[in-house]
Amino acid sequence: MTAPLYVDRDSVVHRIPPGYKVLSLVVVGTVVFLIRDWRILTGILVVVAALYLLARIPWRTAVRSIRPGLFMLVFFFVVAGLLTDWLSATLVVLRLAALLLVATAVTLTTRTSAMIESLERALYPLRRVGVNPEKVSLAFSLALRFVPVVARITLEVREAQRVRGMDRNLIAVALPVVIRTLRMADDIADAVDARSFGG
Amino acid sequence: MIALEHVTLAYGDRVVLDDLTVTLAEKRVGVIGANGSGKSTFARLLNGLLLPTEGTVTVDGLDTRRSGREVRRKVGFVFQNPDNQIVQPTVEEDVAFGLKNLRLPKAEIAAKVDEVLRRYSLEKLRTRQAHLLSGGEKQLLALAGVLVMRPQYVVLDEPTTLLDWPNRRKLMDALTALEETVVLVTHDLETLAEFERVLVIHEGRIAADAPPSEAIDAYLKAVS
Amino acid sequence: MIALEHVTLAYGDRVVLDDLTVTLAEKRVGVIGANGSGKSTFARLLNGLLLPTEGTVTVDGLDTRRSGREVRRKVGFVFQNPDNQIVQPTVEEDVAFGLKNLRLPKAEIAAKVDEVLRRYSLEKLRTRQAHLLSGGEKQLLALAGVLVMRPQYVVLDEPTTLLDWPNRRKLMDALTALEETVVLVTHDLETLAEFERVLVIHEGRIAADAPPSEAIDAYLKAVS
Amino acid sequence: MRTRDIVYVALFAAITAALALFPPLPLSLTGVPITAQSLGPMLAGSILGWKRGALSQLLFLALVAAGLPLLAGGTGGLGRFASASGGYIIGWAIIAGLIGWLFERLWHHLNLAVAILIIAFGGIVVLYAIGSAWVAVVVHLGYFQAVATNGPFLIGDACKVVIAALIAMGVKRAYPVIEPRPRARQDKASTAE
Ligand SMILES: Nc1ncnc2c1ncn2[C@@H]1O[C@H](COP(=O)(O)OP(=O)(O)OP(=O)(O)O)[C@@H](O)[C@H]1O
Ligand SMILES: Nc1ncnc2c1ncn2[C@@H]1O[C@H](COP(=O)(O)OP(=O)(O)OP(=O)(O)O)[C@@H](O)[C@H]1O
Ligand SMILES: O=C(O)CCCC[C@@H]1SC[C@@H]2NC(=O)N[C@@H]21
Ligand SMILES: [Mg+2]
Ligand SMILES: [Mg+2]
Repeated sequence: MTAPLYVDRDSVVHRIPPGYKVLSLVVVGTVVFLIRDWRILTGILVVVAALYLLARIPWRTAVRSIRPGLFMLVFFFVVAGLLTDWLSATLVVLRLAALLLVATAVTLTTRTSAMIESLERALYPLRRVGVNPEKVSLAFSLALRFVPVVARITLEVREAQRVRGMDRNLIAVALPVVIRTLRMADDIADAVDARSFGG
Repeated sequence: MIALEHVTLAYGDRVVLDDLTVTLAEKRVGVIGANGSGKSTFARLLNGLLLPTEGTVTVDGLDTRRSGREVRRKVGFVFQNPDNQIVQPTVEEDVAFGLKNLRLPKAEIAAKVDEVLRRYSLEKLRTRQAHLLSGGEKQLLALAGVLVMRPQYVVLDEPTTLLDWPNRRKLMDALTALEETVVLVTHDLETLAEFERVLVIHEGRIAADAPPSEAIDAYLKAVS
Repeated sequence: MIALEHVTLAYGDRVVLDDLTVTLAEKRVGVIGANGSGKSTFARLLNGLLLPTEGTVTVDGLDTRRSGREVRRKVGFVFQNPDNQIVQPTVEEDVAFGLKNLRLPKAEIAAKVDEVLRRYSLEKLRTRQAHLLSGGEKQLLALAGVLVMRPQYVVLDEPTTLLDWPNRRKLMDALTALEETVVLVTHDLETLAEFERVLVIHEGRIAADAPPSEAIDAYLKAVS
Repeated sequence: MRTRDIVYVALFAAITAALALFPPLPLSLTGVPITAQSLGPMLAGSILGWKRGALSQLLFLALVAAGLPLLAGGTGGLGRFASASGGYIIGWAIIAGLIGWLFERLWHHLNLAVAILIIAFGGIVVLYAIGSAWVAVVVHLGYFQAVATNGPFLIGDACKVVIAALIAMGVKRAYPVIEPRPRARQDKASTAE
């Protein structure tokens, strides 16, 4: 389930450094909320849609990625339309659609690892105020490692309980899972230290 | 009697056990094999914790696929890693856990817990936090928690690895004294000396099925 | 040389080790004792993972209390449960972890990782998810992750428990081949045959400190 | 932060992620699903305290933003922040901190009832307030109209609050993290920066 949402293609959009992509997302996000002309907004939307072509994202993938947002757009269009007027409803939806499309485009064209790396690099200046980049990157890699482990431990605890005659009881599973994972975390912290973490 | 018929087990597309057919009816069956050969996988199939990808596993005629619950009540299971088996905060609560699930009366639970704690020298630890026990102490606890339920079959996945010598002896004596059928997965070849039958798992199949000394020879030959 | 002076260790108010004074200078030191006697606790003191409640532990003159970091660089540690030693998603990343912490150049890290993976037959597994390995595979990985850092002392807490015979042999051979000082906690008395010195921990103290056969006799007498 | 704290932070980020395995119910019309995942920040705060709790959820959000499908239903990526869910998921980091802070303050006066109150305050009152504010801003809805769209979440969230409180109290008894355990206190000396 942790297969990234990234779509591997060789395109101009893919090659833009992640930092710039996130920056442009912020810019687009701000700009669309300042514009009140539906024609300009539509123009932006078209440009953004063109990004998908440029990035050579298969359109089925694109649709699948934005589908959860589509229902939201329809709903808000109706609600805003009924509560105010259909022109402002259109504005609301165009803005949101542009924002959603840009954000999704960034995700589809940027490797997770590249994104994490540039995030770590962005945090680097914060070293002065006590943010240790090595610790940040350890936190990332441990979190990734733990996702399946938490799932596995849950399974194992459930197995152990089933073996002893308890079939389904949410709390009875969740509490030992949490304790067991905390215990594991303590041991892992020892193991990390034992391997000279932090120099 | 536990019977496997044409059992195949694959994780994703990696086949770990390939078309096994075997019947376990003896009182003491050992299972040995190299690391990663599929012993734990085999053991989990016996009580329906894992269901075969193909084929059927039956315990006294009950299909693990359809009668999981009854099968698990018949077949006790002691896991390789005792950590995963501790499900309650303190030692005595943990031992009582299975009995509570069987809805036994309180007095009976207390009596059984007392007895099993005594039998496995866990009395001194009874109010201790189970998660802070030493490795061997946890393993004894895991064992006590299962045996207290008096299952008809006991499957043990490397239960002696963390035990000291007296505890190991005690465990083996306890297994020998059991009325129940015991299936023991182990790397500790000595513990199998008095077993009736030993299976060697190798490359997805049962490479040998014989009395201990013969099976051990086959195993050492297969892995070297 | 690792030296303990008047070391007491208590968890809360339960004293586990009581006023130990001992110096470890031999190349091969074994540590044995009953379950819960305090072996793992003793081992953790040696590289500063635990600090003594009273007394001092020094490694080549460095106090674990003050120079924790340098001490941990000198003293590698292999834990009882390999699961909790895997800190990175894949096998090769996990082996590289310690080297990265030492800030070695990339090419050097890659070369060392290659070599150690080959030495412990982990090559085929290099891109596999570390947490999906079998018990024995994990234990070899844990060992590789520590030895790749070339510590001067290696403390191992029951590292052979989940291994099959060839792997156990491989591990013991690896230990024998090491230049480094080895402190091995184990219940597997046979593995100690060629050790120079064996400590027996019993009731918070060192009950015997002698060559293997003598120490093992003392241990078996103490626990029975 | 000690190594141990980093591991805890990573663990609770992973626990929130693992909660995505419960399938979401897309009942809500705004596109914000009913999900089990907000149990994650409730647990993080009440078990780890404010700082580690909040960081664990920030870490989780960073992983989602980086493009991992860690939200219920296998979704994720920056698009989710731009959707109507954006306020809620950012709120997770805030309420983990808030719940954690209250737990630390009231640590010695905690019982199940107090725990339920704290978690309900953070996980329902404050989380809805934040989530709805975002909804109101992006769709130009009146704030109270936006708050009204939270109706369908109430039953599920009440269950999560009780579950989180039971677990938090269980952990407090069996393996407390917020108040340093003896062993943790000892280790502080060795791994403190
Ligand atoms: N859940 C799983 N998903 C994928 N692969 C798995 C899973 N569990 C085990 N495996 C793989 O299946 C093979 C058999 O595993 P199993 O645990 O049954 O071996 P084993 O004989 O018990 O080994 P050991 O002696 O080391 O305990 C191994 O290669 C292991 O990596
Ligand atoms: N963190 C802890 N808090 C409280 N008690 C502990 C803790 N760790 C260990 N103990 C207790 O201290 C005693 C010694 O534990 P230790 O793990 O050192 O034993 P051991 O000799 O390694 O045993 P084993 O052979 O079973 O591994 C045990 O009784 C154990 O329950
Ligand atoms: O898009 C997502 O997956 C995140 C949804 C956020 C859901 C919020 S959290 C509080 C409230 N309770 C729910 O069950 N859902 C919403
Ligand atoms: Mg196994
Ligand atoms: Mg130990």
